[in-house]
Amino acid sequence: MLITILVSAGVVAAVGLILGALIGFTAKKFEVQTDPKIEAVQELLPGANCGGCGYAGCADFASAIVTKGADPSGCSACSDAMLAKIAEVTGKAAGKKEKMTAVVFCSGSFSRSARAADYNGILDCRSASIVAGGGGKACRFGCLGYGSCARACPFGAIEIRDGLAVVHPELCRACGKCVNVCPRKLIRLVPASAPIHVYCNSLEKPAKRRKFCKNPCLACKKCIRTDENHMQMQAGLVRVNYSNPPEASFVEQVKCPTGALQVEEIHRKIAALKPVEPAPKAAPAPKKEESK
Amino acid sequence: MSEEIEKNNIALPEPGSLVLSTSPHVQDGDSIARIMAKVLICLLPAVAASIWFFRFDAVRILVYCASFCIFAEYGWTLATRQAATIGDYSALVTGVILALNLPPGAPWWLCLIGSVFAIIVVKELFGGLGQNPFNPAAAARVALLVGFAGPMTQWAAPATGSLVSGATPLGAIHAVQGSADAMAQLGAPDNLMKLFLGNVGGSIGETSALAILIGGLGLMAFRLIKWQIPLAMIATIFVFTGIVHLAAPGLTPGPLYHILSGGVMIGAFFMATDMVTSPITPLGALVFGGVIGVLTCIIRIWGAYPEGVSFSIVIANALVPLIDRMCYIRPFGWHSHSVSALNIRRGEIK
Amino acid sequence: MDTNEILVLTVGAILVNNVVLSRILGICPFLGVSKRIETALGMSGAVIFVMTLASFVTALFNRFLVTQTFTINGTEVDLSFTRILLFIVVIAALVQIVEILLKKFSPSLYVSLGIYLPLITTNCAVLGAAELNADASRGLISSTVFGFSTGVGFGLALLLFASIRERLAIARIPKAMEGTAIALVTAGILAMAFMGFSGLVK
Amino acid sequence: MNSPIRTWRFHGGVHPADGKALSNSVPAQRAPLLERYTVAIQQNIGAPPKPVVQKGDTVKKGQLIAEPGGFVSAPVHAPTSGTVGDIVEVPGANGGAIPAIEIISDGKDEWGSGLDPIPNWKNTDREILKKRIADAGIVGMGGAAFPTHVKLSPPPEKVIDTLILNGAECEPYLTADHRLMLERTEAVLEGAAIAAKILRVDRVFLGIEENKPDAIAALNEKAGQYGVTVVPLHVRYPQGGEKQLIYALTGRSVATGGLPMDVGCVVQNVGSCAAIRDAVVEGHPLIERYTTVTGTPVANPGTWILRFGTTVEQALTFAGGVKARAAKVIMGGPMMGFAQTSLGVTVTKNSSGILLLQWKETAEYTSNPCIRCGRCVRACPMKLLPGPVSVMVESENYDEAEKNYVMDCMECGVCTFVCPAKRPLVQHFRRAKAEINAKRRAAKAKQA
Repeated sequence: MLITILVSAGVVAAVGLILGALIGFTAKKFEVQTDPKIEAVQELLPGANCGGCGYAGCADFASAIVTKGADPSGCSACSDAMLAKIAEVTGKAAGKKEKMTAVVFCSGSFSRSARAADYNGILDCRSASIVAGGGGKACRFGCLGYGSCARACPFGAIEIRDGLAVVHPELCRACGKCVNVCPRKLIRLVPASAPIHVYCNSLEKPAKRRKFCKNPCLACKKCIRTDENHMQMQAGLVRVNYSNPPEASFVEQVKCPTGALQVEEIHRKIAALKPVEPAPKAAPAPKKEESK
Repeated sequence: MSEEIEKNNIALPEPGSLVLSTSPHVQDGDSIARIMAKVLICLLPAVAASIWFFRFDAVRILVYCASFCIFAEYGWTLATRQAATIGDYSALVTGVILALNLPPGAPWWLCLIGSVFAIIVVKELFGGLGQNPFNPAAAARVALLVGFAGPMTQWAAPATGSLVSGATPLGAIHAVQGSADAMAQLGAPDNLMKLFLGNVGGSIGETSALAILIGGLGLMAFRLIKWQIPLAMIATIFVFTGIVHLAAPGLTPGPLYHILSGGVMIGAFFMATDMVTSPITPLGALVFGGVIGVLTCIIRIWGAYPEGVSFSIVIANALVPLIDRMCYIRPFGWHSHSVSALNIRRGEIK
Repeated sequence: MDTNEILVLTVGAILVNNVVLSRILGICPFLGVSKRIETALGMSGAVIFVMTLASFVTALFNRFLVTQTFTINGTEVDLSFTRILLFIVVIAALVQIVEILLKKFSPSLYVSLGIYLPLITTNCAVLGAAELNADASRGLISSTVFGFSTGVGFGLALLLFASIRERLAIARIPKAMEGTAIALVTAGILAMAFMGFSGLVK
Repeated sequence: MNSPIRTWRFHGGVHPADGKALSNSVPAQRAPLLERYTVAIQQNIGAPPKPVVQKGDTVKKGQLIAEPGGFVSAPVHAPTSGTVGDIVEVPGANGGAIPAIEIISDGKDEWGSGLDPIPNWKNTDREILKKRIADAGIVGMGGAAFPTHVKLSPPPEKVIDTLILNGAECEPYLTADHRLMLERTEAVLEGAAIAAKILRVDRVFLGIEENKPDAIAALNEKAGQYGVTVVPLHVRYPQGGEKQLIYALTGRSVATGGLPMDVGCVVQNVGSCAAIRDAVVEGHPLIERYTTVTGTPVANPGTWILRFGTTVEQALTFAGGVKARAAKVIMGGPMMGFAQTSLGVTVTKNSSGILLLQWKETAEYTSNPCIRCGRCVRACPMKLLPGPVSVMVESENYDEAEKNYVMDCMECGVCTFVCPAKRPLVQHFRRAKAEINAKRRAAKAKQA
């Protein structure tokens, strides 16, 4: 009995040893060099494959960081701690970056904007913008409200409230997907430290803006007159000067006649005045139907 | 201008109330519900035949399956908080086809399991109408055959006459396999006539080839099915069993016996042609029908199961995405023969 | 080893006792790499290759080591209970060596297969084929043919399944059923349909 | 109806209820002179024209007010005499706002185009005729608004042997071309003869659907003198699609991504032919067109001769307004026209019709899933796979859609017309084409 155990154990051990040696031999003999750093870096990256860095996913970006010397801070979803760790692996200095966030420059929810037509078609902004007129809202510059950006966001940071896209800055990692997907080019990445924004993107004649929306920026420049350092004109639109953003109390100071200049948190609440269905999940396609 | 309009009392459409959509702005008015209703109409001959041959048993099974299917779908939409979809009659169609595929002795719980499996597992779990890769009725029949072989073979003689021999025509094949004479006897003309009319044992709706053929022609007349599928399927079975019969007369009866017996007719016209689970191009439909035909013959002649139509349909359903990939159609103008035609014309001009 | 035996072996391994759909072996790669047809084909190729090779090598071990009885000091030693242990060791080592060689000599093939090769190390379908061969006491050639056919059966199931999953990927599957859940339901229905082939090989 | 030449049958197609009886027996009426016209500056495909008049200038009827902005561009002329007002924004038929020149009428309606009549065109140089057509601002009046002089200048390596006149008017409801061919038969044929001279072809076919027997009879009476063969075609939408018409008349199929000139054909709308004749023989630039104002809600449906710059609101007023509630106002026909949200849209060179539809007549789109019935595949005149492709687009798989030739889709709407699931297929394809074009542009920009 003992012999059986010993012999079988011996045989298995011998086979294992021989094969192990064989593997060792082939591994040594036919070795191919790869850089272990790439895998290390890839493990540190968030793995969301959002593409915000401009590479085809986290694995691609990791190899670019190691082999081509790409800047790890190109990943906007990475925390500073992670960046430091990546820098440790690659042996390069960690780049500093300012935390950015996406802002939808529109306050025209369904209940706060004029309707031009009953839109009957695919409930997706990019598809709707192809149809003459583009969606049901009268304003040609405002948020369409069909949630292309919300579906594009890999972090679920955008919510559609009453036909208006609202960004939750605490979830936003500034990957920029929504910026590219918005057919109206309403979304911009701005420093997250700015507490207030001008929620309007209209280049319509001011009289028409008032007709189409309850909170348009009429370009009266009251805010600019209040403090030129904080506010400025950009391509015909009044915008916060994001290199020197004002405090939240600036809104009180200005008393914007239409309320287009608003504190971010309050803007979100205004948009939530009439909450409708929860934001569409990141489904592959819009599925809700619109009846006449 | 607007003041003038008011003066002349000319009414104009109100902007703001207009509908905005892409072209086209008109439709031909057909809908999923109407398609399904037409399928139901085409099922009527087979339903009538089943009731004629199996009397109360057929009525019982039809009512059970139809209502269970409808309840299953309604319950699912209720549970998942979707808009009710029973209005498109697709659950009813599934229920009727499933019923026609059950033996006359099927107990109520068999109908219930089959219906729930067809509607919930095969259709709704995949996302409902249009998303299911497998035909619900065929998959349900397969599931019942595999899981409840006993109750699924509760054959009974039709109320109007006697059996060919054996419990079902296909069971008869297995019973006499090996004897060329017996096979020849099975393929005798009066026997084939019984099969054609449906005066034999079998599932309640599949016995009468005639009734199904009438309904199938109706489907073709309504242009609801691709005629390539039944054609290719029946032709393949005819050729395949024909060759095998000639090569080994003791193995299987002649091709006509195969086509008229079992689920070939109902499978070819009502189950294989399910538009959701069949290829979309005409060429693909031919290939699809051919695959079903070959698989059916293999299972019938050499397999342990006497009937292979449902199995074949489900396997061929699984092949549909591949068939769709292979059998694409070229767009208009893909062949540049027009350019060569012009070259000839150029010669004429000069 | 005549033609009839080969036919029975191949038809049996591909259709009747399909390794995935009937024996329910190798489910991990079956679910893992069936999202796209291209990767499914790559995986099928890798499995067919490894399974054929592994069947051959394990058959060798089986023939010359496991089924032999040695007499040491007058005691008969039967090694058959070490079979599964040995097979695991052998297959794992084999896959490792193949992987290293591939990486060296055919980097392009390594890139397309490489991800799947380590997966196959733990693929119970390969071990299953070897065990089935040993159970049936098949010879070297029959074992190799069986290994190859089992691999083809795996490839067939994987290809069918991948083509369906490509369609499912764009279907409106309920949220709760997305991914592996619906894949398992599909596999179940497919397996039931494959039961129709039972009895083809007696 | 017997056809003088062999005709071919294109794949698919549908027979929508044509609704032409509403307006096809009403003679075209000339619209009264308006006080104010807003003439869109860009009325052609290609480069936008540049305005050449200032606010306050006085202009004569037919005077140039915007010059072409390139070779593929067409000038715009004043619709009446008067003074130039502001450059204003008007809603465009395809959405958005487009700039337009305001012309305030002085009520005299005096001609002053500066173009001399060329009655003896038969002995005139081809280049002069071509230049006249360019100067008159003539574009394809069937819908695409492609400048006609560009079509008439094929590159020298292309051999053109056939001129095809498109009088099919396969769009339901529209009768503008029908009335034009009936009322201005000789103008159409003479214009065709001029175009044939420019192209140096002697094979001229006029394809016309069989549902216009009176126009066919009128054309046949005169066609011989102008060397035109009138070919009655089966009534089947989209018989008037360029590629379908070429195939029906010659059996040649234009390759995917190709142009008619690749198969030796040039296709002209009959309206453009009449405009060519007016420009050459009368010296009148293109300032007005036949436009059908129709639909069941319209009080007096009919065809009107409208000057460019007339708004939809004014055109509807001419037709007596509406007698029932209209759910849709469409520029063009029901199959390919554009739904409008504003009545301020102006009539342009390609406005073949203004169509109003009621609730019950309009298509209602849902987001139902594709049930793979294959009707769209049977109906598609381009032999595409609309249903499966739309599912690809729905899941934003544009590469796969491109492989399935979505770029060959001409948006005729046949698939959507027959879809029992009422899916907005055309919108899916427009989306896919827009995304793929954007991707191609990006790739090109990267290369450069």
